[in-house]
Parts: sequence; structure tokens; C-alpha cells
Amino acid sequence: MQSSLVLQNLLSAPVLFFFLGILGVLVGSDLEIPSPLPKLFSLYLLLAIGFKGGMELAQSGLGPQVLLTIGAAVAMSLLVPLSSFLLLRLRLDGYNAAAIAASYGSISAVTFITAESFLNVLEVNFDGFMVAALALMESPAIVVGVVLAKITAPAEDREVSGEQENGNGGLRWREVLQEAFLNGSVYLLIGSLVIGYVVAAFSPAGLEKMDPFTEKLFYGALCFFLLDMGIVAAQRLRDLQKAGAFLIGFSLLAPPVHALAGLLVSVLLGLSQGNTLLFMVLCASASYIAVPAAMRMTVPQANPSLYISTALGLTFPFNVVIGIPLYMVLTRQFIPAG
Amino acid sequence: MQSSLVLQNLLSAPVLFFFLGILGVLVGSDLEIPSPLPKLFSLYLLLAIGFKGGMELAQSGLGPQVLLTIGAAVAMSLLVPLSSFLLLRLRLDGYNAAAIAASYGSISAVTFITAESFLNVLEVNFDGFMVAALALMESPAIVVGVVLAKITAPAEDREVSGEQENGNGGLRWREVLQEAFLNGSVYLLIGSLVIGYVVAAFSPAGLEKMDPFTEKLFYGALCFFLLDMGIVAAQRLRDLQKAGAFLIGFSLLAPPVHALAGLLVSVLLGLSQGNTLLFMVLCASASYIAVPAAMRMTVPQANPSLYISTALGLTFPFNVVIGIPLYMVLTRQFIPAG
Amino acid sequence: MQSSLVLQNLLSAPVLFFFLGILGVLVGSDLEIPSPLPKLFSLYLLLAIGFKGGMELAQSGLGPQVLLTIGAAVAMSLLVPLSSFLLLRLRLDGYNAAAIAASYGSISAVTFITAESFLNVLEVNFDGFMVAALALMESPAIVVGVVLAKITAPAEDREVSGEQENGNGGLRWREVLQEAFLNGSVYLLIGSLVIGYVVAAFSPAGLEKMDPFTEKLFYGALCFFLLDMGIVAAQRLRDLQKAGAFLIGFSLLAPPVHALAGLLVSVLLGLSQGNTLLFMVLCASASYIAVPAAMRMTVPQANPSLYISTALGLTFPFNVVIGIPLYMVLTRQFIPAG
Amino acid sequence: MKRIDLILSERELNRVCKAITKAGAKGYSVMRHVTGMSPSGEISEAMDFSGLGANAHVIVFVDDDLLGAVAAAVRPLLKRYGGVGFVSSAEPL
Amino acid sequence: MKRIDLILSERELNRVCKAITKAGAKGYSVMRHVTGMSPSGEISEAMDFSGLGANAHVIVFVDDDLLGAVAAAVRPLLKRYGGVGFVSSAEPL
Amino acid sequence: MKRIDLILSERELNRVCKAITKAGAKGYSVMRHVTGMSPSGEISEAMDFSGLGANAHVIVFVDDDLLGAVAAAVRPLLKRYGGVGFVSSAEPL
Ligand SMILES: Nc1ncnc2c1ncn2[C@@H]1O[C@H](COP(=O)(O)O)[C@@H](O)[C@H]1O
Ligand SMILES: Nc1ncnc2c1ncn2[C@@H]1O[C@H](COP(=O)(O)O)[C@@H](O)[C@H]1O
Ligand SMILES: Nc1ncnc2c1ncn2[C@@H]1O[C@H](COP(=O)(O)O)[C@@H](O)[C@H]1O
Ligand code: NA
Ligand code: NA
Ligand code: NA
Repeated sequence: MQSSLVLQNLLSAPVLFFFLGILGVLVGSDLEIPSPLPKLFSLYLLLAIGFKGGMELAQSGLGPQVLLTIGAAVAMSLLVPLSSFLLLRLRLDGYNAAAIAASYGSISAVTFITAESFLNVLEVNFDGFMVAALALMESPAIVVGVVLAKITAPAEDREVSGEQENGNGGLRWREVLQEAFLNGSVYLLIGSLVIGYVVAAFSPAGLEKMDPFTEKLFYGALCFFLLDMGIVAAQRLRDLQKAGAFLIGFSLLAPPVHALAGLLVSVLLGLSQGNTLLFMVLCASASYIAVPAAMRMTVPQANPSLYISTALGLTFPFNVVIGIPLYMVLTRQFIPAG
Repeated sequence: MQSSLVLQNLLSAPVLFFFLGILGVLVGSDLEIPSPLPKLFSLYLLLAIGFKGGMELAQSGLGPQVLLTIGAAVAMSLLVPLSSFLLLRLRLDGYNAAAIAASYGSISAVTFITAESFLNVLEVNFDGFMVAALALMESPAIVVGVVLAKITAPAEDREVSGEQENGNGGLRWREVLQEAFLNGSVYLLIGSLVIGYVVAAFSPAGLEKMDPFTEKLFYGALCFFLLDMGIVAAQRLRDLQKAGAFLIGFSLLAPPVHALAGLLVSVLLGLSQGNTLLFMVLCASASYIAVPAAMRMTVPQANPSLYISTALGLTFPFNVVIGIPLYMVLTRQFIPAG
Repeated sequence: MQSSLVLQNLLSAPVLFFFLGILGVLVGSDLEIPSPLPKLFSLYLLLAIGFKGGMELAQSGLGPQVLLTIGAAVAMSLLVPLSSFLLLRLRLDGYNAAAIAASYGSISAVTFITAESFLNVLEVNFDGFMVAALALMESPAIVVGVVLAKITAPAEDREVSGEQENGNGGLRWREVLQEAFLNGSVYLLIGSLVIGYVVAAFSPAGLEKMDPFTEKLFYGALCFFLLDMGIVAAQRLRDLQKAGAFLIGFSLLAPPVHALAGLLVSVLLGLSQGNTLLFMVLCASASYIAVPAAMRMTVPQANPSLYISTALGLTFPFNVVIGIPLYMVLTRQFIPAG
Repeated sequence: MKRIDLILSERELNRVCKAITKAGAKGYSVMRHVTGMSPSGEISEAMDFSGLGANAHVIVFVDDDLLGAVAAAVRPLLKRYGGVGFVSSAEPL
Repeated sequence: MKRIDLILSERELNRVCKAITKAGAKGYSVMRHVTGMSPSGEISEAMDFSGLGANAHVIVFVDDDLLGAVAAAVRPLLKRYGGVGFVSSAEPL
Repeated sequence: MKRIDLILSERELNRVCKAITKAGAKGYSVMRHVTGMSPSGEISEAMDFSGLGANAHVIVFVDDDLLGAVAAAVRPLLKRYGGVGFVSSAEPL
């Protein structure tokens, strides 16, 4: 049964288009999706997933399990970067360790979406409030990362970076929070979630009219975007030689370990099979959009090619290709079917 | 009942996404929809609205009421800029008064589309020929604006601008007409209208195949575009300090006044509730696409930030958020339900 | 009956939008679809047509008629450039003759798609394996073109071009094959074909989810893209004065002649009416995407404006407007209805 | 040789390019979607959907003796519609 | 006059533009979506969807006496975040 | 220092960039989607969807002693595929 799930994932349209993108780079095709078209798809996916999540949240309501799950998700997004940092610090300087830890504490919306599509094909249910968990897990890790970088910074650096632009440390914090909570993707996701909630609650006639855009088109648009993600991930693979064996090992072992932690929490919370898989995927995935952008601004001393190439070049493909079905196998082992 | 209509509009998906865009700018999110993606949505909306309008025009035919309504629409697009000009001239020089008057005489397709969506949600019918009125109201105001600017130009200016590039004034007229009737958005709208008409009349099998693109997708695409319009409108708000209290007052009072004039005409023409709302919206809205582009070429002495920031930063949000439900309240007062 | 088919094609939405684009350029409208939006539509069309073709191929299987048809298609893509070259060599130097011949040996995916839409409206069936023929006809002509250019190159040129960048002739071949088989559009088309096949065979649940994207949206997206193709083709028309009467004649006579050759082969193979039309269109159309890009790299001595302006400015409009219905008339003459 | 840098609104681009050609320049290059700031305000890409668009940057490399003609052709357009122009020295590679 | 060419990551563009204005320059122009290479690696548009984006090219024409102020304002930003700056001579058209 | 401006078709961009690097330049910047005109015709963005694309503008700042090497590496490519190159003087900011 295990291998059949992996195979089923490998042979689904989104994953196949992801491979097509990777293969294109490997064989040297000049296929490219020119900027800003990928941005169109990423904005679309965030808007659609947020809207649908909010809509379902309005239907399920904000009961105790919902709030507990969301709380646990936020807690994981604080714990994962802390433990990752301790491990990464063994081999890396404080700046890079903090930036990479922040990536792994945060999440990848596309991995989450791919997991949702996987569940849809398997006809396993999941709840809209998991999107709220997704939205709230994006930002906290950024704050943790910045704090860790500050704490471990050599004394003289701390002086300089405090002085340089703001004259004091206070303004700096505004920037960190701005980057963490108001960057475009977090903002659009949360905004669409709220809109979906409000429309479902107050003008449900609008839901049906949104359906062709946010629901029907979704799967195809995901395929198109994963094609591009394949191209980009493959290009990132080249940077990995700079990363070294330690980081490569980290980026392939962190996902299953974090997924196991997520499974444990899900069992304790009594989540359904579908929600458990999504929770595991949230813990296992690493951010290559919001966090890198924030780290570049707030911890410029860290090397972007390290945190981007690991999160995008290894962890993302691992989760999309092997991780998701693997976590489903584990879910079925430990969680009774709904 | 009145307040419930306003609320219903405020809580609809398109208006909520519009607010999301405005809010993004106000709180300092870096959410942006990079160029040329907004152009994709504006081209799409024009194509879809034109096609659907033409299709329905073919079904309703070109009876006397249709022709009368269209004639009245064109007349309004000549009268509104003339009266606006007289008012604006009290405080502004001839060039700026002419350019702003032209904006308010012309129309905003997105406001019209939002009103259509509003009617759809209320399940109030309207006719396809209103799109023809929309299309024919875009251009005349441009010609009026240029004529007004010419007439009030100081004598020495007239000389120079006549000479400068063409050697004579004749060629200049070609340019004005070109800008008025052949600018991209007017051309695409009228072209799609004609195509919709022809397809409906001669190869109706094509209608059904166009439906997913022009009809199903429409509401979601409008939401996406209004998100961007919110961002752009909010950015324009900053320019308003240059405009001064007189212009700000004008941009908020002109819409309801012009809408009332439109209501009067609708009553005289015996239009249905749905058509009356659309007619009022056409009169009340101001152009921030075709007219500014034309004015920049033909009346370069006017200051673009004045006519764009009023039409886009104030009049557009006013109409979308408050105007449309307000005009609907008035419509229900004076027009018997179909 | 003949004229009614031509008229039916002329009055279909895709062809009308194509005319709208042409007319826009002729009357001087500033309507434009800014880059990279056209690329979005061309990538989308390739992905959708490939996916649908692969899906249908999985349903029909790879029987002898399928393999024979595909074999004949590849043979045509070798023969057409050879015969065209002999003719073109009468008036043109070897480089230009080879490059133009390669264009006409290869195919135009948009012409093929337009023909499919035409058949859909007529409710005439055709098979998914014709997309495989399309995919496999793109590349061989490129190789033929390069070989012809090499063979007819003056001795001293051959030396230089062999030396210049690679030090030897071997590497050069890699580049030719790379351009022929791995350029973006060929790669995406074949890749999507394979994916469609695999998904249909192994995870058919995914087919339905792709349907709104690849099937429903298709007709409208084709209209949008043909609007742009009209603009581009009209702009290319201006370059034609450089081409001269001989080339203009060639670009208008080659399509029907090649279509007749295709008809002959179809009769011999016993193809259905729908497949015959598509086969004729493949033979008749000329490439303005993959081949020009490849020729620019591998035969830089040829003048791009010659091969692009003929294929795009004349042959493409001819096929879309007159060719397709004309070939259908012939098909009905010689092929019994299914 | 001289290198001329012109920065102006995309709307007037066609006119300026025609003027450059008419003045005898053998070539030029255009970058669109240029944003910028000047005493008359900030130009962003935000209005791109309206076709009012952003700025364009035109580069023209000309022989010294053509500079006068190009300048004479372009100056009135910059004056009428706005935009700036600068000249520096350059040599063919 | 002087022509200043700055090439830096789009992420820091706002800061740099503010610094230029604060230093007293009357205008500048910005080209985005610039890619490039430097000793610290290659910058492509591939990550554009992430907002990490590519480089931007900023051109500032200033009077000679302002060069010092603009340089002083921009240099620390280039040093902190990366990016390069060059100066050449130019004259108004 | 020298500033080298190259304008050429996007298709050949990779080759030219490689040549520049191989010649020893430490960095360069690329602007794509450049349109233009030259004696051999007009280049618009109209063919962009085909990948045949428009022009690219490459800027390279190099020390004076590297100019020769870069010029030698780039010239044959410009000659073979088309494109132009110009050199001016510049100083680091
Ligand atoms: N000093 C300057 N340096 C660089 N670019 C400038 C300068 N002044 C103006 N510009 C550009 O030229 C455009 C038009 O200028 P203007 O017509 O003065 O508004 C501005 O939007 C800027 O992009
Ligand atoms: N010598 C150079 N010539 C032209 N552009 C350069 C040069 N060095 C760096 N750049 C550009 O400046 C960007 C940032 O440089 P850096 O901060 O050194 O990584 C690079 O990505 C290039 O686009
Ligand atoms: N004199 C010039 N000034 C600026 N750009 C030029 C000039 N000549 C050519 N170009 C640019 O270089 C490109 C290629 O030139 P060519 O290879 O001569 O066709 C043209 O399309 C223009 O964008
Ligand atoms: Na995570
Ligand atoms: Na109006
Ligand atoms: Na062919």
C-alpha cells in the first residue's frame, strides 16, 4: 500500500509537471516562464487558497479544536526554528544558522496546496481552518530568526547594525515586524482568508460566482506553477555545492523529523487523517518566499544562496515528491480513518 | 432597506478585495501586482464585457428604446463635461478645467462592471445594449475637452501649439480623433462588442465555448483586478494634497449630481431598474484610463496628477463603495420593479 | 457549400479576434498586449493541447494506423523542406533558402489549434494522436535546414563557422540538436503530451480536475491569443516589401500545395475527415516560433525578417482565414464522412 | 562619438524615436518600464494598466557631428511633453 | 555634470532612492528586472516570484557639486547590502 | 575605469556574458526587453512570445587594463550575430 501511495503521487499531474520543469533544466531546454508570469500564479494560488479556507472556516466555525490546532501550529513555528538553530550552530555561524532555522520554522504554501490536491484525489477530507494555521505559521519564525541572529551577533556587529541607519534599535524592530507580518504573500493570504470568511457569512451568493475562479481553475494553475517551480528548483540545485554535506543532510532529514513531531502533536490533538497530513506538511516544509525576503532585509550578513538553495532545491522537491505520500502512510498507521 | 444595500455592497467579494488593496498600502504591506499583470486583467475585462454586451445586443435587437438610450448616453457625455467645465473654470485655468471635465464626461468601465456584478447578486436584470452605451460614452468627452482647451487657450499659446509639430492645425485634429476613438481600451471594447454581436448572429455554436472564459471567470478576475485598483487608488490618494479642497469637493459631489441627472433621463426614457442603475453609474463615473492618456497627448499643459488623482483616488472609490448602492436605493424609489 | 464553410470560419470568434488585431494596426490603434503576456497564452495553449492530446492518445492506444500516421507526418516534415529548398534556391542564396525551407517544413501550433476549434464547431471528430504528429513535426525540419545550409555554404564559410567558437564541428551538432529538440515550445508540447498520457493511464481522477483549465478555458484563451497574433502579423506585413514578389508568391502558394500533398497521403492512409484536415494543416503551415529561434542560432547568416515575415505575415493569416475552410472543402470531396 | 541618454514618458516615445531617425541617427535603443523622480513628481509603474505608463530610457550613440541635429530634433519634444536629455563621450568598442 | 550609475538589489531600491533624494538630487531614473553577475554570484530573474527579485539600475544626473553628497548618502547602503556605483561625466543635451 | 555598453539580441546574451566573464571582468549587469533600431532594422517586443525576443543591454565596468581582453572576447560575437558596443570613461563612486 505504501509504495502505491508514493506511485500515485509521482504519477499525478502536478508532480509530473514539477518533474518536467526539473528535467528541462537538466537536459538544457530553454523553456522558461518569464517574469512576472510566475508571480501571477503565486498571487492567484494565495488568493484562491485563502478565500477557500476562509469560506470553510465560516462553515466550520471557531470551536475549541480549531483554536487548539491553530495554537499548536504557531507553537511549532516557534519550536522548530529554535531546535534547528541549535543543530545548525554546530557547523555554521550565527547569522546563517538563524536564517536557515527561520526558513524551516516557516512554511511553504505550495507544498501545502500540493498536499491538499493529493488529499482531494484520495478523497480524504480536511478542514478549512488548516489554512488559518498555514497563514499564522508564516511569520513567527521570522521573528525568532531575527532574535537569534541578534543574540549570537558578535558584540561589535551589534553596535554597528544598531547604529547604522536608525540611530537606535527601536526602529529596526518595526522593520522586522513589517517584514514578518506585512510582506505581500502573508498579507494576501490572510486578507483573502478574512474575505472568504466574510463573504461566506454575509453574502453567500458571491461564493458560487467565485467558484470557477478559485476552485475550478485551481488544479490546472497549480500544475502550471509547479512547472515553473521545477525549473527554479533545478536551477537552485547548482548552488548546493556551496552548501556542503552537513547542510544537504539537514535539508533532507529535517522534513521527516519535523513531520514526525507534527504527527505526535496531531495524535495528541485528535486531528482527522486529512488534517494530520496537512499539519505534518506544515511542520516539514520550509519557506523559500517570505522568509528569504525578510532575512535579506533584516539579517543581510547571512548568505541567501544557503537558505534558498536548501529550502527550494532539496526540501521542497523532497516533500512534494516523497514526503507527502510518506507522511500519508504514517498518518494511516497512527490515525484512524474518519 | 437602504443601509442593508450599502452593507451588502460593502461585504461583497469585489469591494472587499478593493479594500484589501487600499489597506495594504495604508499599513505598508509590500503587496504589489507587477506590471504588466494589471494590463492582462484590464484587457480581459474589456474583452469579456464587450463580447457579452454584443451577444445580448444581438438577442435584444436594435429597437427604438435601444437607440434612444444610446443617444441619450452620448448626449450626457457631451453635457457633463460642458457643465463641469463651467464650474471648474471658477478656480482652475482653462487647460486643467478642460482635462478634468473630460474625465468626468467619460466613463469608468470597472465601475460599470462592478455595478453589473452588484445587479447580478441582487438578481436584477439589465440589458446588453447598456454596454454599447458604455462604449460610446468613452470618446466624445475627449473631443469636448480638447475643444474647450483650445478655445480658452491664451492667444499666444494657440499659435505655438498649432505651429510646433505639424506646421498647421489640421493634422492636430487627426491626432485628437485618433486618441479619442482608437485608443486601446475603446478599440478593444467596441471591437469585442461587434464580435459578440456577429458571433451571436452567425455562429451561435461559438457562444457556449466562449462562456467559461468570458462569463464564468469574470467575477473572480474582477476581484483580482479590484485588488490592484485598491493599491493604485490608495497610492493616488497621496497626490490629493496638491488638488486642494475645491477639487476634492468636486470629485465627491460630481458623482451623485451626475447620477441624479442620469436618473432623470432614465425616468423619461422609461428604463428598467437595472438599466437605470447602469445609466446612473455611467453618468457618475469618471475616466482614469482613456481620457488621461488622451489628455496627456493633446492637452499636455494640464497637470495629469490633478485629473488622475481625483478620478481614481476619490471618485472611483466613492462610486464603488457608496455610490452604487446609493444609486440603487434611488432607483428603487423612482422606478417600478420590472 | 464551399462558400458557407469559408464564411463560417470568417465569422467564428477566433478569426474575428484575429481580424480585430490586424485592423487595430491598420487603423493605427495603440492597442497592444505587452510582453510577456503573449508568452503566457502561448505556453498555456501548448500545455493544454499537449495534455489533451496525450490523454486522448492513452484512450485510443498506439495502434498501427497511429504509428503509420505519425511516421508519415515526420516524413512530410523532411520532404517539404527539401522540395521547398530546391525551389527557393532558384532566387535566394543557400542560407536564406535553407532557413525558409525549414520554416515551411515545420509547423504552426496555433494554426493547428484553430483548425481543431473549427472542427469542434462543425462537430467533426478527430483523434488525439494528431497532436503527437504535430509535436514530432516541429523539429526534423530544423535539422534538415541546418544540413542544407552547411552543404551549400561556400567553402571558406564552412571553415570559419566550424572554427569560430567550438574549435571543431562536433560541438556545433550538439547545439543544432539542442535547438531542434529541446527548445521551449517543443519541449513543453512533448512533455505535456507525455504527462497527459501518463495521467490518463495511471491516475484518471486527475483528468477531471484538469478539465476546467485545459478544456473549458481553451477557446477563450485562443481568441485572446489570436488578437495578439493579428497585431503581430500585421506589423510583420510591413517587412514584406523586402521579401519581393517571388517570396510573396511562395508564401501564398506553398500552403495549398503542401496541403494537397497532405491530402494525398491522408487518402493513402485512410484517415478520417477530421484527421485529414489536421494533417493537411500540419503540412500547409509554417513555423514562426521554434524554427526562427533555432535558425537565428545555427544559421545566423540568413535574414530573420525574410523567414519570419513570410511565415507569420502571409502564410499564417492565409491558413487561418482561407486555408482551413478550403482544405475542409477538399477533405469533404475526397474523404467519406466517418 | 557621443552617447545621448533621453528619459521621457512612454507615451511620447514614438515621436521621439521618429525625430531621432529623421535627424539622421543610424540606431538607438529603448528601455521601457523605467520609473523615476523629477521636480515634477514621481513616476511609478502603478498606472501601467492605463497605458499612461511609465518612462522610457532611450540611448543613442552618434558621431560628434550628428549631435547637433539630434539635439535640435529632440529638444522641443522634451520641452513640450517633459523629459530630460544628457550627453557624454563614448568610443566604439 | 556627473552621471551616477548604481546597480543594486531591488529589495534595497526604496532606501537608495530616498537617500538620493535626501542628498539633494533633483531626479533619478530606475530600471528594474536587471540581472547580473559579480564576484558574489549571479543574479537572475528566476526568483522574481518570491519578491526577492533581481537588481535595479538607478541613473542619477547631478551637478558636479552634488556628487559628494549623493556619494556619501549611497555608499554606506552599497557597503551594507551590496551593489556597485560608478560616476562619469555628462552634459545636458 | 571604463564603462562598456553592449546592445545585442537576447538570444546571444548567454554567450556574450560567458565571454565577458572568461575575459576576466568581475561583474556585469543586464537589462532585457530592450527594443531598438539599427541599419539592419527595427527590433520590437512583438516576437517575445517566440523566445526570439528583443535586445538586451549589457553594462560592464572594468579597469582600463581589462578593456582589451573584454573587447577581444566580445567583438567576434557582435560581428557574427549583430549588436553594438561602446566604451566610455567612468570612476567608482
Ligand atoms: N536628474 C535626473 N537624473 C536621472 N533621471 C532624471 C533626472 N531628472 C529627470 N529624470 C527622469 O526623467 C523623467 C521625466 O522628467 P521630467 O520631465 O522632468 O518630469 C523623470 O520621471 C525621471 O525618470
Ligand atoms: N563590474 C560590474 N559591471 C557592471 N555591473 C556590475 C559590476 N559589478 C557588479 N555589478 C552589478 O551589481 C550587482 C550587485 O553587485 P554585488 O553587490 O557586488 O553583488 C551585480 O549583481 C551586478 O548586476
Ligand atoms: N547607434 C546606436 N545607438 C544605440 N543603440 C544602437 C545603435 N545601433 C544599434 N543599436 C542597438 O543595437 C541593436 C543591434 O544592432 P545591429 O546588430 O546593428 O542590428 C539594435 O537593435 C539597437 O537596439
Ligand atoms: Na516548517
Ligand atoms: Na461620467
Ligand atoms: Na509545414
